[in-house]
Amino acid sequence: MKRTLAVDLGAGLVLPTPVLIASGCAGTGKELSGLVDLRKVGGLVSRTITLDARKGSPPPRIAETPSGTVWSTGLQNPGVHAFIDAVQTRPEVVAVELHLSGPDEELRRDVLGEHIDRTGEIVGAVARMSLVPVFAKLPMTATELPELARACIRAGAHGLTIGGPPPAIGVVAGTLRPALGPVTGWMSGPALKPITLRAVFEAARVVPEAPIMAVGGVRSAEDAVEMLIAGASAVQIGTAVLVDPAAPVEIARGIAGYLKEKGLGTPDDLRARLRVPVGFREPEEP
Amino acid sequence: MKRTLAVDLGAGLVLPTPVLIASGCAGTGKELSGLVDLRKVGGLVSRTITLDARKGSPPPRIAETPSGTVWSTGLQNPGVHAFIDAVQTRPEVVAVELHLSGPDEELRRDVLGEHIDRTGEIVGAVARMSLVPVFAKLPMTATELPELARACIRAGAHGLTIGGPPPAIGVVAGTLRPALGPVTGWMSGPALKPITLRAVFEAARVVPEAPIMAVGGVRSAEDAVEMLIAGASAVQIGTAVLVDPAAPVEIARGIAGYLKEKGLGTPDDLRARLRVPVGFREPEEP
Amino acid sequence: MKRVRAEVLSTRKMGAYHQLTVVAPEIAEKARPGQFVSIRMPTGREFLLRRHLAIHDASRRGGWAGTLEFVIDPTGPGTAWLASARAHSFLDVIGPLGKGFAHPRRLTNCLLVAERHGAATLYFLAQELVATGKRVDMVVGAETMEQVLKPIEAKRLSQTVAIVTADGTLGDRGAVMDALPEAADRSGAQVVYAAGSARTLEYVAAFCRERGLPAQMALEERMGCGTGLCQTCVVPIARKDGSGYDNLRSCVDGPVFNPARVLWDRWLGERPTMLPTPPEGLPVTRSWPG
Amino acid sequence: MKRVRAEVLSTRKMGAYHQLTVVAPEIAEKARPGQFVSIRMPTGREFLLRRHLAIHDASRRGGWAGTLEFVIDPTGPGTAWLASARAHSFLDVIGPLGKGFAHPRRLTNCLLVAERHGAATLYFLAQELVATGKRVDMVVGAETMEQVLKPIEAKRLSQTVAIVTADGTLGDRGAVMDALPEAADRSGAQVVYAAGSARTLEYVAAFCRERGLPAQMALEERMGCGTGLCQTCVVPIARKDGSGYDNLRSCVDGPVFNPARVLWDRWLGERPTMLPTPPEGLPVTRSWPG
Ligand SMILES: Cc1cc2nc3c(=O)[nH]c(=O)nc-3n(C[C@H](O)[C@H](O)[C@H](O)COP(=O)(O)OP(=O)(O)OC[C@H]3O[C@@H](n4cnc5c(N)ncnc54)[C@H](O)[C@@H]3O)c2cc1C
Ligand SMILES: Cc1cc2nc3c(=O)[nH]c(=O)nc-3n(C[C@H](O)[C@H](O)[C@H](O)COP(=O)(O)OP(=O)(O)OC[C@H]3O[C@@H](n4cnc5c(N)ncnc54)[C@H](O)[C@@H]3O)c2cc1C
Ligand SMILES: Cc1cc2nc3c(=O)[nH]c(=O)nc-3n(C[C@H](O)[C@H](O)[C@H](O)COP(=O)(O)O)c2cc1C
Ligand SMILES: Cc1cc2nc3c(=O)[nH]c(=O)nc-3n(C[C@H](O)[C@H](O)[C@H](O)COP(=O)(O)O)c2cc1C
Ligand code: FES
Ligand code: FES
Repeated sequence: MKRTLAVDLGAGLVLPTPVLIASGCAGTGKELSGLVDLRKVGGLVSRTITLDARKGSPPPRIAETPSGTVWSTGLQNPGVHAFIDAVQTRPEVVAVELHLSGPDEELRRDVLGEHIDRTGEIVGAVARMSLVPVFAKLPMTATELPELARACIRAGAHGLTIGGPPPAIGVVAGTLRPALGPVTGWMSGPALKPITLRAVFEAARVVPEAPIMAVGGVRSAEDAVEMLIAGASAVQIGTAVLVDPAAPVEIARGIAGYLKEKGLGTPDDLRARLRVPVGFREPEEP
Repeated sequence: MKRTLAVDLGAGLVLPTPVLIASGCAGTGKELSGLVDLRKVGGLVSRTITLDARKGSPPPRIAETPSGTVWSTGLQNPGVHAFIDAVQTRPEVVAVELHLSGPDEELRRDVLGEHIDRTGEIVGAVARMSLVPVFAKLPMTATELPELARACIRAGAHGLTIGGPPPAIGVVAGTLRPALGPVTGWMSGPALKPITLRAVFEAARVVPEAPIMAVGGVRSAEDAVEMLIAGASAVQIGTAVLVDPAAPVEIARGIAGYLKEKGLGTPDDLRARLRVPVGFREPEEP
Repeated sequence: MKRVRAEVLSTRKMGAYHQLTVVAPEIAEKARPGQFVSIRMPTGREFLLRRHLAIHDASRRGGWAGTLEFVIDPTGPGTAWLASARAHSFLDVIGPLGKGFAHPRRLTNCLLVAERHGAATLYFLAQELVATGKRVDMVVGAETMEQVLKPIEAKRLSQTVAIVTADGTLGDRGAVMDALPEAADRSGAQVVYAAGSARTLEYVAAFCRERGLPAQMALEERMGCGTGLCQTCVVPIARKDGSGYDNLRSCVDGPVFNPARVLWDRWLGERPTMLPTPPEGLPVTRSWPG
Repeated sequence: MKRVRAEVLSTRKMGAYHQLTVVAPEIAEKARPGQFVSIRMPTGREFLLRRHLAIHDASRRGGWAGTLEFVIDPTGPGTAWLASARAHSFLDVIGPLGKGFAHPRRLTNCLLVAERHGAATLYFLAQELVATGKRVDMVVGAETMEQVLKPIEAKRLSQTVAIVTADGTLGDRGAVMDALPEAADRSGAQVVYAAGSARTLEYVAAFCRERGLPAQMALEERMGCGTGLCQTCVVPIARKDGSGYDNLRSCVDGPVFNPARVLWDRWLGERPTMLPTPPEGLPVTRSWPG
């Protein structure tokens, strides 16, 4: 059997490994180069880029929580023009990820990607223009995740990133102050894993053809394998990279080990293989 | 200054301490009596009671996750008639908590309490009949939490329990099986705290008069104080009781210590005292 | 049931296991074979639920009076932490918990079937049985020699012992089931007590049913609390009146059950997947994982 | 910047602090005063982010060649864990990180203002300054005697030292600020270097501005990674051209900054609450918590 870590996400998008670095956790790409062999990373997702440059949130921007963090960078970024200048010299932009888990500033809604109409509209607009496959990053705790997932794919998204982290805050008992400068933020880190797994599982059941990138709480090869089994085609890791810059490479190596142990050929052999019991989702007799 | 741990939640509901045991984590009440002095506990919330007896989920029903658990008991309970027989002999039923964070079996929706129409309808129906104050337990990750909170209070709920835990699953990499018998479950434990805090904070801002019970991730007096500062009037603890049956009493004692240190009189002096910066929720100049 | 701050007397490696001895007179005094304790994990760790261990021995008299013994099979972070507990540190222990083994007075020939760390609870039972004048025979099984708990102790406690290991490093090569029929015959078993993996217990239960042997088995189900609060540890048990079953809390109503009343299929849920056939080469496990 | 598996040589208690010595020649070789390292926490714990420590000393020569020293102020679970690191265990250390102190060649009289563990980075700087022939004077402040880091070392490194403690247990009773004007006069300070709490640094910055003294300060902001990946460690720094400010990553562009360009109000955010006035008796903190 030929064994490979490469994953084919369709539309010509083949990644060397199924382990990418999540948005906002890879700096500009340069910072990592001394700490990890970037050729062995499945891909980097840039931080979210907005039309104009943004200064982002006032500090403090991060605090620890049990097995997680709350953070808010407030989308600090140099704006799309400066960003394009920077990436134009690098030919390897292979996909676009649309961050739909933040506020909808136009309609003044807390989380844009929890509203089907808006999500479909925006995904459609981008998908029509984009030369590369578009992934919609949906909030993992969206009430209507299945409908949102369907709407994104219908609107032209090639795949989904599941998902944007849940909103969260930190409070410092000693001083009665918020732990974060902007008060509200988002939660990330290992604590999220069971929530992410469930969102991936639900989304994969409604759009089984679409590639799903799982993000939220992946820190080990075992976590990554669990995400694949739940329905993901690839995983992104954020907090784990901040803690261990070599994590993406080590996780990929661990996945390879797991595949070997199980006698499987590629990460895709694991995809959506969760063995749910017969009768699952049918009501039990009383 | 008179110092007391008692909290007055209005409508005649005065609790000896602001620390209750959450639904599903106090057994029938009897099991705890050898392990903790129940007179020093703010209150017990019974497990959710349904009209007819339920057998609940197939095992396994619990698994560990980073600083949390996923679980599903599937609302195993003896039915409302057997329950009433049991509690009739005890006069201290002082409030009703409506569990709105589970599935809506009639309308076949994943989570009943994420839909404003249904939530208002059910809360209204119960509130009209109930002789004691009604608390609506809303899912902490509901998209439209502020609107739901308002709808519950308008419909007649006396207060809110914020909130029901997020749906979650566990996957066992080694066997490709779900960690829970019913596949899907809920997440609880310390990992939840930042999500709970945010939900409490948001809800308290829209219904500042209504008492809020915070539940999800409270394990220490510091956690409890944070919940009060974020906007809660009382806290409920679940997983922490499973781990340490004396936790409700020790947390109450810790709150007393904190109040003393800060020169405050009652837990209510902390309520919604989070010191947010001027200009919070107004956009920053670019 | 008491909650105590128990001092660790010692931990020592014993083959694949670790033996943990703690000072807990209030618990030792009441402990019966088949019962267990619930131990709190250290704070600040990612794992938080209490861990549950069968009582392997409880000394009520003599130099070790007031101590409890446990056998730890270090298979994960919680048991690994317990295995490395340092002498003179303290553990938060609740016990004794659950219902122990019942032993009908009139039956005298007892066959004890132990797999892996299941032997911990059965050796304690054997002592009690021997002390009350019963005949005890044993089948002790494991993967390897290191996993056979104290074989000399087993010999001391019983008339005959059949030891089986999967790799043949001690006793006969094979599994517990392979040795069972002969052991039952040889010992003239009138009652069977068993502890081990759920899968093995299911086989032993079938054997007992076939032979019409009464039996008692110590089950291990995932537990959220160990003290009856959370209803997560349930095992489906047939009602006596035949009217159906109840999901009973194994921490309160067990962990010892009559196997004839356990709905094994429902408990262990060997239900095939409804998703596409698993790819070839994937292991098929019979019991639910966790 | 290197990532190394560094062996712990020793930890020892030193007043309120712990001194940690590790073997990390690749980092020691390049380390400059003001720089810091990022240390990974053990796995399986609730706390997961790396911790950041200023480099207190780096031995490039002699018997201790290749070692790094840190001073740990054990204020939480991460620093407590580091303080108890055992000799011969290994730490995952990334460093040296950030920009160190700059020292203008022509200025010779340097006043170093250290509060609490801020002294760790400044004593390293003092060594370098003394070695390059500068005059060094110091103000060292803390709450109590135990929190004054190595007072003898301070005396050895500088012409004059003013020690102040809030409780008066060592030196004069008071805060760093109280001793600053006199120290500046006495030493003929031409440049000020400071490290300590944000609040104290803000005062020192105001003092320097008033006196027209150039200064360099080592700031501590919450860090998600320490290596430039996450943009969580930003400090608002005025642009040189006066056109506004940028939120610069203190792990890459700092932690040493020119205080004249730090937007202190924006950074420390002393903004009153918009909620009802806090109840009486509540402490008013000036700096953002976390
Ligand atoms: C009544 C009872 C008696 C037991 N007696 C013993 C004994 O004497 N010696 C011994 O070594 N082990 C015994 N076990 C099993 C022991 O509790 C588990 O091996 C242990 O909890 C695993 O924890 P872990 O962190 O090492 O492993 P992990 O697998 O990482 O544990 C993860 C979670 O699953 C639970 N879990 C894992 N395995 C089991 C299991 N077999 N049964 C129940 N819960 C499990 C854990 O408690 C924890 O909540 C007993 C279990 C029960 C219920
Ligand atoms: C560049 C730099 C150099 C430092 N040098 C030293 C030093 O030499 N000696 C020393 O004792 N401490 C130093 N600190 C502060 C030290 O990193 C924190 O005290 C430590 O991270 C606290 O971790 P904890 O788990 O003990 O406390 P907790 O308060 O529980 O930490 C919770 C979270 O807040 C962060 N945090 C808490 N306090 C600080 C702080 N003051 N600055 C930044 N992050 C903080 C932690 O890293 C962690 O993420 C330095 C910090 C920075 C940024
Ligand atoms: C410091 C930080 C900055 C982030 N910035 C972005 C961002 O700009 N856009 C985005 O879509 N997600 C952003 N994220 C979210 C991550 O991409 C990821 O969804 C989240 O951290 C959960 O994954 P993890 O548990 O592996 O960290 C950021 C996360 C962190 C911790
Ligand atoms: C085993 C278990 C059973 C529960 N059963 C119920 C229930 O019947 N009804 C309900 O509203 N919540 C139930 N909950 C949820 C808790 O009340 C609580 O909302 C949740 O556990 C989060 O709080 P915690 O982090 O303190 O555990 C249950 C939780 C656990 C762990
Ligand atoms: S483990 Fe909680 S009821 Fe049995
Ligand atoms: S701490 Fe991550 S960029 Fe500075």
